[in-house]
Amino acid sequence: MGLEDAFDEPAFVPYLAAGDPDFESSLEYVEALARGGADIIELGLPFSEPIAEGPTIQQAVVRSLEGGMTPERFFEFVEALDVDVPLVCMTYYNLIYQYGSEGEPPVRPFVERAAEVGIDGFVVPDLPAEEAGPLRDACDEFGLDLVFIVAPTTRGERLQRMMEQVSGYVYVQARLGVTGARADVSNQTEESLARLAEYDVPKAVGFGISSGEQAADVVAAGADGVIVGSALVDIVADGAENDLPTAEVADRLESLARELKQGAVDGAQRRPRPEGT
Amino acid sequence: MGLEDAFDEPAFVPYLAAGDPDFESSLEYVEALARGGADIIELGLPFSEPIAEGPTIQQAVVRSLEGGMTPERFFEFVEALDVDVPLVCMTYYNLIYQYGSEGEPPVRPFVERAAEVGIDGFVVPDLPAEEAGPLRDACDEFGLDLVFIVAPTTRGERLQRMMEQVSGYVYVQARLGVTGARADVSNQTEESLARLAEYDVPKAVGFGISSGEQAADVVAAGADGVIVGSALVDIVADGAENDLPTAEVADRLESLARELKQGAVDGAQRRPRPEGT
Amino acid sequence: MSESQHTFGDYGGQYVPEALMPAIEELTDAYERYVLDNEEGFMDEFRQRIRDFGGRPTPLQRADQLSERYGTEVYLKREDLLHGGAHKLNNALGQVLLAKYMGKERIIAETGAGQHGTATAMAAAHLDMPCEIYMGRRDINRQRPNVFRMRINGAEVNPVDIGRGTLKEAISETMRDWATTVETTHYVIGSVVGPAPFPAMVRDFQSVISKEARRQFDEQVGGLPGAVVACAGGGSNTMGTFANFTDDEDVDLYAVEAGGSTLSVDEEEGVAPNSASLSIGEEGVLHGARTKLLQDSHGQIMESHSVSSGLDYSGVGPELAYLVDEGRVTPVTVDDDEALEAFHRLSQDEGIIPALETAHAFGFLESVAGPDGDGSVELPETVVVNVSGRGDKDLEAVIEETDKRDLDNAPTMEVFTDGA
Amino acid sequence: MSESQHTFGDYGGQYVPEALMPAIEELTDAYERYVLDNEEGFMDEFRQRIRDFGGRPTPLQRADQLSERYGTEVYLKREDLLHGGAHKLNNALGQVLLAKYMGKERIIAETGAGQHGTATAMAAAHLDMPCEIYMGRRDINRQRPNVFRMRINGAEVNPVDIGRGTLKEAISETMRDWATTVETTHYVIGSVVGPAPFPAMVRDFQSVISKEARRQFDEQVGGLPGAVVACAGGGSNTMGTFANFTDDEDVDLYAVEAGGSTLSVDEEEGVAPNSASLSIGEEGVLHGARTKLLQDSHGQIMESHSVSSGLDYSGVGPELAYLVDEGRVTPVTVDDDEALEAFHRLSQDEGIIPALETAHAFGFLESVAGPDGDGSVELPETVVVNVSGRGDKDLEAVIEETDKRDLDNAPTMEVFTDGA
Ligand SMILES: Cc1ncc(COP(=O)(O)O)c(C=O)c1O
Ligand SMILES: Cc1ncc(COP(=O)(O)O)c(C=O)c1O
Repeated sequence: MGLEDAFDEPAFVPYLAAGDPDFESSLEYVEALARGGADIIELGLPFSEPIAEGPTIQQAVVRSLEGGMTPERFFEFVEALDVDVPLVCMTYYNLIYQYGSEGEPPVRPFVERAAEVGIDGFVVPDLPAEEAGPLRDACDEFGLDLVFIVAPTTRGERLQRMMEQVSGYVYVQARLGVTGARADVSNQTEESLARLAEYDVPKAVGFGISSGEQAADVVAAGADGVIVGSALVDIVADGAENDLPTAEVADRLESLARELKQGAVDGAQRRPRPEGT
Repeated sequence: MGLEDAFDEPAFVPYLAAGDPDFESSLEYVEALARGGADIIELGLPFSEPIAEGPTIQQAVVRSLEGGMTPERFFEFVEALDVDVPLVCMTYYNLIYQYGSEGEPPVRPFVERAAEVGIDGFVVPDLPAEEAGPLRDACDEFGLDLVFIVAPTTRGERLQRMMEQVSGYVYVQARLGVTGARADVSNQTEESLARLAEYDVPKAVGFGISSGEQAADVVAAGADGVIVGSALVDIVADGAENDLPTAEVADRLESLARELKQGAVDGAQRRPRPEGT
Repeated sequence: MSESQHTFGDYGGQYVPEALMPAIEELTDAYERYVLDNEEGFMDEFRQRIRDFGGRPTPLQRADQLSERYGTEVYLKREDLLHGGAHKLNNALGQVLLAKYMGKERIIAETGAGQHGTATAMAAAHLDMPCEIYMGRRDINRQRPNVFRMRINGAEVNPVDIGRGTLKEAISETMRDWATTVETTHYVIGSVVGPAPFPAMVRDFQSVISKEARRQFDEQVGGLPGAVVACAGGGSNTMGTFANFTDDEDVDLYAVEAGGSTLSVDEEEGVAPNSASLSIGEEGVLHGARTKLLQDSHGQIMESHSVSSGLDYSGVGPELAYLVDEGRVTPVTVDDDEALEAFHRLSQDEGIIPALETAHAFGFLESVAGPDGDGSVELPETVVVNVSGRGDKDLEAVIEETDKRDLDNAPTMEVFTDGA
Repeated sequence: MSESQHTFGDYGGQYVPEALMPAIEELTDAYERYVLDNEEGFMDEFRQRIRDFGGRPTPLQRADQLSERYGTEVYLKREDLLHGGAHKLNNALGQVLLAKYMGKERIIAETGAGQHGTATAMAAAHLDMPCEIYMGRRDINRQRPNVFRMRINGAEVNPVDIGRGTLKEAISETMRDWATTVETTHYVIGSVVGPAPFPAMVRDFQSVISKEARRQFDEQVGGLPGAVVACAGGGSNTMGTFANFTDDEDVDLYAVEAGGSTLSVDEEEGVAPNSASLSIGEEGVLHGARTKLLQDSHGQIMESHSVSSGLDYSGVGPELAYLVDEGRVTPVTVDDDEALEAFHRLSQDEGIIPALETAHAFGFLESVAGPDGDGSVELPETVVVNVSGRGDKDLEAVIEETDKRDLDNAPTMEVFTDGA
């Protein structure tokens, strides 16, 4: 319990959409990430309107939904996973809100069930701190973390409010926009990390990271971890499009994971030593 | 001189568009009408906007214009005609208005030239009595008649005004609408003739007459003559469309003319004898 | 009793088949009684309906970008906002209502761009009168959306196949219908053309444009504008926009005609590749009136041409011809290319998509008086331009015509042709 | 400082990606200062521009034939006469002007029927701002004239290929653009949906409809109408038409939703063959707000369907959801066939061709409250119906859809297919 612990050394936090492109393969892919060195895994529970995602993850969402993914299937997926890594559920608020039987107060049933299957925390891209009360309460009740995304535009009072509610880690959004792999790392990252320096919570940087080198740059800039989604989903997409054997796709995922984890570790070496040590 | 004289016995007044479908054939067609018994011939000088004509005569206008008809050609056509029948020029006012050289007052040059080539009068469908002053004056100067059309709707003051200006004959429009052959004779004819009874000018009925029988009916009803256009133009059109020999078309025109003239004569026999004779 | 205007100088009159004369006398009488003398409160009802159904008054709007571009205060009279999308309803509603007062049972009309037909169909539906519209085949193909609209409003649309199939032929054909049905039918003529009393009556219905514009200009700016500009086909929006300014000698009046592809004329073919009857036409008689016409040396009417169907007419209103001869109205021409450029300019700079007819009026600002002009016309400090209609009806035509040309300011059109 | 409305009962809120929150706070601040408090004379400028550029006030017109048909006084609020052809400009002009006051440099918007996109493109051209519009591929194909218009006004049109290619997808895609460009760009949302302050702000810009209608009704008829009717997609014309009547408990308010082909839902396919979120939707969170939604039992958003693109949306404004729960607004549905019939009825009987969206509001008179109704709703003595837009954009769609069906009052369509 407590996602913070995963950041003792520079953490590698991969994302995959659960059930992409199908239940069984997806299980193997997630396990491959664990083998590749993932410190935490973000598992996407697909929502039909993924407004924060770029084309890569939008397509993953479509594949997963077409494969029959539902919230209940998602929980079964988590139960079926054989990994020894903390798991974060990444989804949109409406799915959390709708879960449970008629008459039950919303939100709590979802969190309860998530806790039951072994989820350790949540990232909900369309839930800003202002609207997060009910989910924060339920997370507290069941001992789960609630991760918030800090955007390059998040400042002042808003940042403050978010930091009061966050637990586990903060997801530092490396640039404005939606998810998707990019060749460069934005200099907005350093500014964001600087703004967050005073807060004592692990900072994981995501949005656009696709290589070990980028991972190293980000960690060198002061991040406690890197979050990588689209670059990994690209491999799954390629497998789905070209009907590649599951094992081959899993191998490629594992090897990119390894590269990224290594990058993160290397990046830490390049950090300026704290003065006077 | 004086179209009135042509109405001593029931008159047959045919119409053809001059130059339809070409100059030479058209000469022969007009001459055939004369042979068939025409008492007066109305020669159409085609205008590009024949607003008073139905489809049959509209097409004749198109053929004649495409054959190169112009006002000057029209006068040459009249000069070239070998007939011994009074001729009426039927045209629209703009052609009369435009004729002549720059600087000359309008209307007069056209009438002068018409008189020169042997035209005896005019019918101008878009020139009501109210606008006819200049043309009436020129006709008086050169001794030509000016025929007006009396419509079924013409009554009272307007009829009066027209009757003051008309000479030669009045063209009694048998029905509302535009020119074109029809199977029946409208009962509007009798009403119109009754309205005109008090005026001492020949009454020629036109619009829709196509057979000897109709001609007889009209004359029996009190008309002094019948005007026939579309039924004759139909024969010209048929000849043009099917490339028939000119002589054959001329023969058909002559024989329909004969039938119509005979109808008019027969109709006079059926007139109720004036009481007391 | 008021006197209706029969002629304008030598222009005007009533050159129509005798069968129509009684109807025209009846109409003259009705015009004098109902329109000029407001008998039975006709004009009150008209004003109320043109307000509530038509959307009057239309705004007078300052055109911010054009004012800056030309260094003069440009004001737009927004007839494009009238119901149906053009000034045409002012007249159509007036005449259909008049027909109702006269006890007529059926409405016919001709149409070129389809705007007058649409306006008439709408007015007839509104006042519950059966309605038939004559339209040249070529115009039907150029202005399909308006054909759809007329049908949807319940009007019959009768294609006219004779001749080149444009407005001239449609008018002739409607006159033929009228000559047949005159006792029960009113012919709603669409511009300030035709026999008296039409030119004066249509002007009176349209003069609400300048009545409002004059008051609005005085309220918003003060005084009178330096110039007033309108496109001229038949001239109804033109006369409507000028009517209340003609007595103000300080206000310059510009009637912008369609220059088509060129002002020179092909006698041989009987075609004028323009519709500039005020600028290059000669006096003659057409469709019931003496006026300026595009005609050959024999007096045959020439086919006109313009990229805009609504200006594509060989004649023009007799009063306008008179005002040009008097020197009161200055006729100018704007050609097809210039009109299309003006269309795109107004759309992009002011957010108003004008009718192609209307675009000619704006072409004047650029191509005659403006940067592309020859200096013969200089714009005064304030100008009112009539936006006679909106361009929805012209979208397809504009795309096609723009595609053929190399215009500086045309938007790229791929999105129109992609993935349909 | 005034307080902007953040929630309506439990509905509303701000469920958006964090990256957008600062922009939304900035917007909230601007809304309060400029719109609510008229700082720097913002509202004065807005009112002047919506009058001169937009054509306000729009008339309130008695519908003579409908009044007779239903034995009740039917009045039409004529938003179809607003520049662009729908109520959409009230909001688009307001927001683009606000963006200008906020110092933004670029405008983006989503559009369904293309009316909001068109209005935004026009407003952006008028105020000289670059503009990009997102539109679903399916809607692009259904509403081509509006695509043309946006391009001609100088806007970029970005097709959205994801999903079924309608409004829902276009909104999602515009939010993605905004998340990327939020610092320089304002997202002009097209209805009373989205995160606070949009629902309250869009309502405020649209409330001019009921402000005028209330005054006009009192002037023309006296007192208050018995009922007010508007169609509801997102609900902006609806809220605009209701806003100044919600406190008058004696005025019945009817929100007419698209019944599509049927109200029953295909869970398996994730498709609701209607857009009746007020009538059959359930509470959830979409596009930034908590509201009533068409969703499956898992919370996935269902594809909606309606013959009219502008109503084809799975959500609805949160304030409207709230007013329905409170019993203040009665939601009713009109299906595709009924809407098409109403389209033809208004066109033929009143001479007004409505948008297909608008036709739903008139379907209510016939099919719910009128002769075809089940008696559950009885019309009071006076009814005001909002004519939210005109049907020019729908002509092709109507012809196609009419052709598929056996409607009593459809005009024959040969003239559309002949000799093209
Ligand atoms: C928008 C518009 N403007 C102008 C015209 C030209 O007609 P007029 O010169 O009679 O105003 C038309 C004719 O259809 C038109 O539709
Ligand atoms: C004419 C018209 N009416 C109504 C609507 C529905 O939107 P809303 O419910 O926001 O008024 C639209 C949307 O495009 C529209 O174009």
